[in-house]
Amino acid sequence: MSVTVTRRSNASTIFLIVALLAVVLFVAAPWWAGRAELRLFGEFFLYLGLACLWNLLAGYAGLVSVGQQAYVGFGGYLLFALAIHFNVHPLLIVPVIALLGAAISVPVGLLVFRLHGAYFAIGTWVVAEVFRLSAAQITILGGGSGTSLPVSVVKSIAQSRSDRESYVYWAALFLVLLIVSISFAFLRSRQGLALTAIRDNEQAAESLGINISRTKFLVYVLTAALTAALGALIFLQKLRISPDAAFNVNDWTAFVIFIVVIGGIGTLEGPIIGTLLFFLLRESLADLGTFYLMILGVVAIVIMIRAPRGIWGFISNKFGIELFPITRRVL
Amino acid sequence: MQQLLSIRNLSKSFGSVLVTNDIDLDVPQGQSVGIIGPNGAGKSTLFNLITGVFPPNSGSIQFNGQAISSFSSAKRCRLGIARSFQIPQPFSGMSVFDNALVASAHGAGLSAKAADAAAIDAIEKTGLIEKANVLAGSLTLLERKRLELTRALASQPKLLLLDEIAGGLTDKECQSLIQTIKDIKADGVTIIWIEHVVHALLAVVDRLVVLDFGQIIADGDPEITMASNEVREIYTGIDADA
Amino acid sequence: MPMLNTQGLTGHYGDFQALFGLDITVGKNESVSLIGANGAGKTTTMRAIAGLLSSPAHMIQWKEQSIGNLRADQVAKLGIAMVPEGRQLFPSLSVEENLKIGAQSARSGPWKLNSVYELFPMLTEHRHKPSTSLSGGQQQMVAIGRALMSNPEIILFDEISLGLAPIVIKQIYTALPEIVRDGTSALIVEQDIKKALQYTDRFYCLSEGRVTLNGDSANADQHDIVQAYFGN
Amino acid sequence: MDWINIIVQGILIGGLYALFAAGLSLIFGVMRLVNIAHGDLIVLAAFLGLTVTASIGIHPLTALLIVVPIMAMVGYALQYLLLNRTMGDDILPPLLVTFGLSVIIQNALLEVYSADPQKLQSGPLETASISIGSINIGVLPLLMFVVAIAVIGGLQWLFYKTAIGRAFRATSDNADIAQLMGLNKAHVFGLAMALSLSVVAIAGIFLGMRTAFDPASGPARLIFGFEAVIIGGLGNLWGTLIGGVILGVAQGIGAKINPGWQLLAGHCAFLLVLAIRPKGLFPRVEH
Repeated sequence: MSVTVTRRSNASTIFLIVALLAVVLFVAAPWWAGRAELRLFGEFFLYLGLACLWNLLAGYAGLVSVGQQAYVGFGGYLLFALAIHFNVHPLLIVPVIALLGAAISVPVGLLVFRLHGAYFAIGTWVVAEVFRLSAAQITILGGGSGTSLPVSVVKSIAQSRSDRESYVYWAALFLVLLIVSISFAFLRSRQGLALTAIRDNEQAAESLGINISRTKFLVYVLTAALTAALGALIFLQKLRISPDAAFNVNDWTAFVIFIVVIGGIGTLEGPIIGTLLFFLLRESLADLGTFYLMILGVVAIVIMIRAPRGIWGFISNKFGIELFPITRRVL
Repeated sequence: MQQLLSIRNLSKSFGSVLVTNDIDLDVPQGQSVGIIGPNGAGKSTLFNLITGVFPPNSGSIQFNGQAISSFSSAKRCRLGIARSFQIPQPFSGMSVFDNALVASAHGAGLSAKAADAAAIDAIEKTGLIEKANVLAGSLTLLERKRLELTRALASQPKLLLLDEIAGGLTDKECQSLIQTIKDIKADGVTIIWIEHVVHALLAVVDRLVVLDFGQIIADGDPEITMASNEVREIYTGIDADA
Repeated sequence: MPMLNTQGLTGHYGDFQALFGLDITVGKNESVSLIGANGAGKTTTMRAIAGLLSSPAHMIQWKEQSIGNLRADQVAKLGIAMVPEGRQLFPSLSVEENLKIGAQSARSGPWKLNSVYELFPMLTEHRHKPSTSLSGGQQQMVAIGRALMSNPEIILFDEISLGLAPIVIKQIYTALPEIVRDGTSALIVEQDIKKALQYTDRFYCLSEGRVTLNGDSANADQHDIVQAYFGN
Repeated sequence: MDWINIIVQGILIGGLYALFAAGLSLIFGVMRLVNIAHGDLIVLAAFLGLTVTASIGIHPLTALLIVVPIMAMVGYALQYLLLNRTMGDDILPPLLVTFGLSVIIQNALLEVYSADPQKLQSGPLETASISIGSINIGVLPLLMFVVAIAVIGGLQWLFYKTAIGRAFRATSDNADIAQLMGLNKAHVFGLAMALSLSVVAIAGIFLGMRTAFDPASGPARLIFGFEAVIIGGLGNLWGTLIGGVILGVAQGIGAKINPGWQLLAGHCAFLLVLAIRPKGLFPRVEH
């Protein structure tokens, strides 16, 4: 009996076509969208990136971090420091920032991996606080009140404002496509197979030859690197940075967690759906101010209790579809 | 004779209760050993010690001439020790094929194509091929038990530890399982099999070990051991070939 | 009149069905044993009766009251106590505290700390030690004492002699008549068929979640039981 | 002399941190729950104190008589109605639900009380001090420290000498078996959370008397409490007090060197302990 192994399905092929069309549409956005829309799209991509990474970390590796703002802020501050003091093109140093993010995450990871479960969560938060307080001590970057990107640096990206905004937008789009592709490729790889096994049953995974702590550490470092890159772009879009904004637990972790939980944790599709819904809610309820945040909290709690696998979990359970073809099918 | 597994003075206690009491056990390459004993005799604990789920209080374990007591479960699996769990532990959110692939890719360390082939081979051997694309979480208990065997096989073990894999099967299912295990044995895999369904065990094993209170109280030819007084005392009223 | 009976009791763990319509009866003053191979459903039956596994209300009747849907703590207060498999003492509690917590349901009756110590005198000297420092046999005595402290009308013994030394098993069975007296009934899971038949009035043999044989222990036929045991 | 003074003040503030930590440690001990909203509940208690003192004009310490029972009831209801649904082997649901609660409480406080910093006025107590040699010891910090010792001693007594403490420990060991003994798990957990929030109420009132607070003050309090727990050793209440003291002293020393280093020094002390003794300085001895 001869068998072949494939991962394609009709749903995934249709999704691939739709996704490619969407990418083309978004690449062309600077020509058809207004300034405000472009900004919104850019922000959407950056949140989508953060959500994908947090999902990889918590949903697959079981590392529930509430301190990822450490890497967002680290990336942002590094961008400002390198661009201001070394006079390099801000977009070109983003890959360097990712590498440095990976480098700093190794000692941090060695420390926080000594804590488990919920204690790991708060431990990562403490680290983010240490980063924030340390950033406030850096007087050349404005100390506690922060600093703006000098005009000369801003102009070095592009002379006209619209060009500049387009470049930063494309960079965000490129980075999020990269993150989604990396997550996808990672989950399809051997390491991804191991990670998915760990998600489902650690004891069995260990007994089948998977080195659990090494796999988790690898994911921690990978997500730290890419989160730092996202942080760099977030503050390149904002053009201003301060410790409180850069290391903000609500903006860079709480919202991201809500996105992933609402969308569906432990799936690649969940963060996309969650980010869409988050922006829909935000755009329609933003006038409500604090009430909007309370509603978001309530929705997340209700979903966690009523449908812990989120919206995508519900859909995939009901229709058995997979947009990102990860599961191998034997034919 | 080359001993594949060699256990010396192995002891393990939980609190003040001694669960494994100074066990010595040698298993030569290619042998099939059955282990019986009442509930709580320490059978599963012995497996957990061999696979490194927890460390022993004292004693040593050698596998293929190598001391493995300090190795993690994962490393022991990569060396060639595979097990099935008494209570199945499937990766519920992954397909049956992916479950097996975890074992062939990581446990056996095979590369892409070879891992696919080994996973499919294991699934075919255990008769789960029809369910290859089904999520493991939706399998019935019997299929989950087969999946345990599938994964263990896919990791290309030298030593296969089976923990009550035949419990709860119907007669027909049990016969086909026995045949599967005989085939595995014929491939040269060394097997240690804990089982309450004694007739299934006796159909396969070359040697029978009886555990009680964490100690080996009988060890030898299956038929002779089953007929011994020690075993009769433990299994009063239950006829071995019933 | 039956004190406790199950009516078509079913039991599930997730999507796996462990019990298929069990009818079991225990009368006042009666001791009844449940025997059967591993996975036959003995422990599931015990857990369902004790309320650790929720069932439709009518499937378990206690003195003509439907209790299948009650929580374990509510069942305990009705006078149904359980000695769980593997003792399951509370490791952070001393021996005496383990016994005291058994009296949590505050039922009155003959069993108090003193009477438990009289039943198992060797526990007295260990009363303030952590329960984990005891031998398996002593732990089983604490587990039994803990169940008695609630002054139950029926005690469920899950794997009463599991992993215990023969001499301890003997001590425990010697104490059984003392325990099962004055209107207290017992339902006992025992893997040793001979002991089960010797010490109980009636037996049920389970196989794959069904009763395959039952009757008076005194008249039980060894061969029939072996047949029923494996469900062939 | 300066240094001795700093250490003494650090020790005293450590009492407040131990109060933050005690409630956290307690619910972790009983039900393995880490409450991310713990700090926000402390701030909620402080605001409740503010409302009570302002509306009926009583001293904050007297307000404890009202705030403690209210917080206890909030705790019981919170656990019984919401958190019990999240308890299980998976750590994610309780973590995320309490994280959601944290966001809800912060924003609700912001809506009701605005972002302005507040303080509980405790009159002459604020400035009263005792001089020992050249060291001035504030009566309020001293009172806080004494209360912290009393609260921890009280919890210790409750856990090891009373029937409810026995029920807490039994449920913590094995909730199913405890249920067989007639203990309703949901109720026991509710009581544990009620007790935790009673301690939170005391911590909140003292926080309000000692420093200014606003709706966003919660997370930092959670982190201080958490650090005290880890430094002291999981499951050891007296260790928690020492953890709080170490944190307080480290912060004092940091602030003395450079005002910007106060919090940083505390976090570094925590990370140092984590690096050297991950189980804390005084881990509970397993039987």
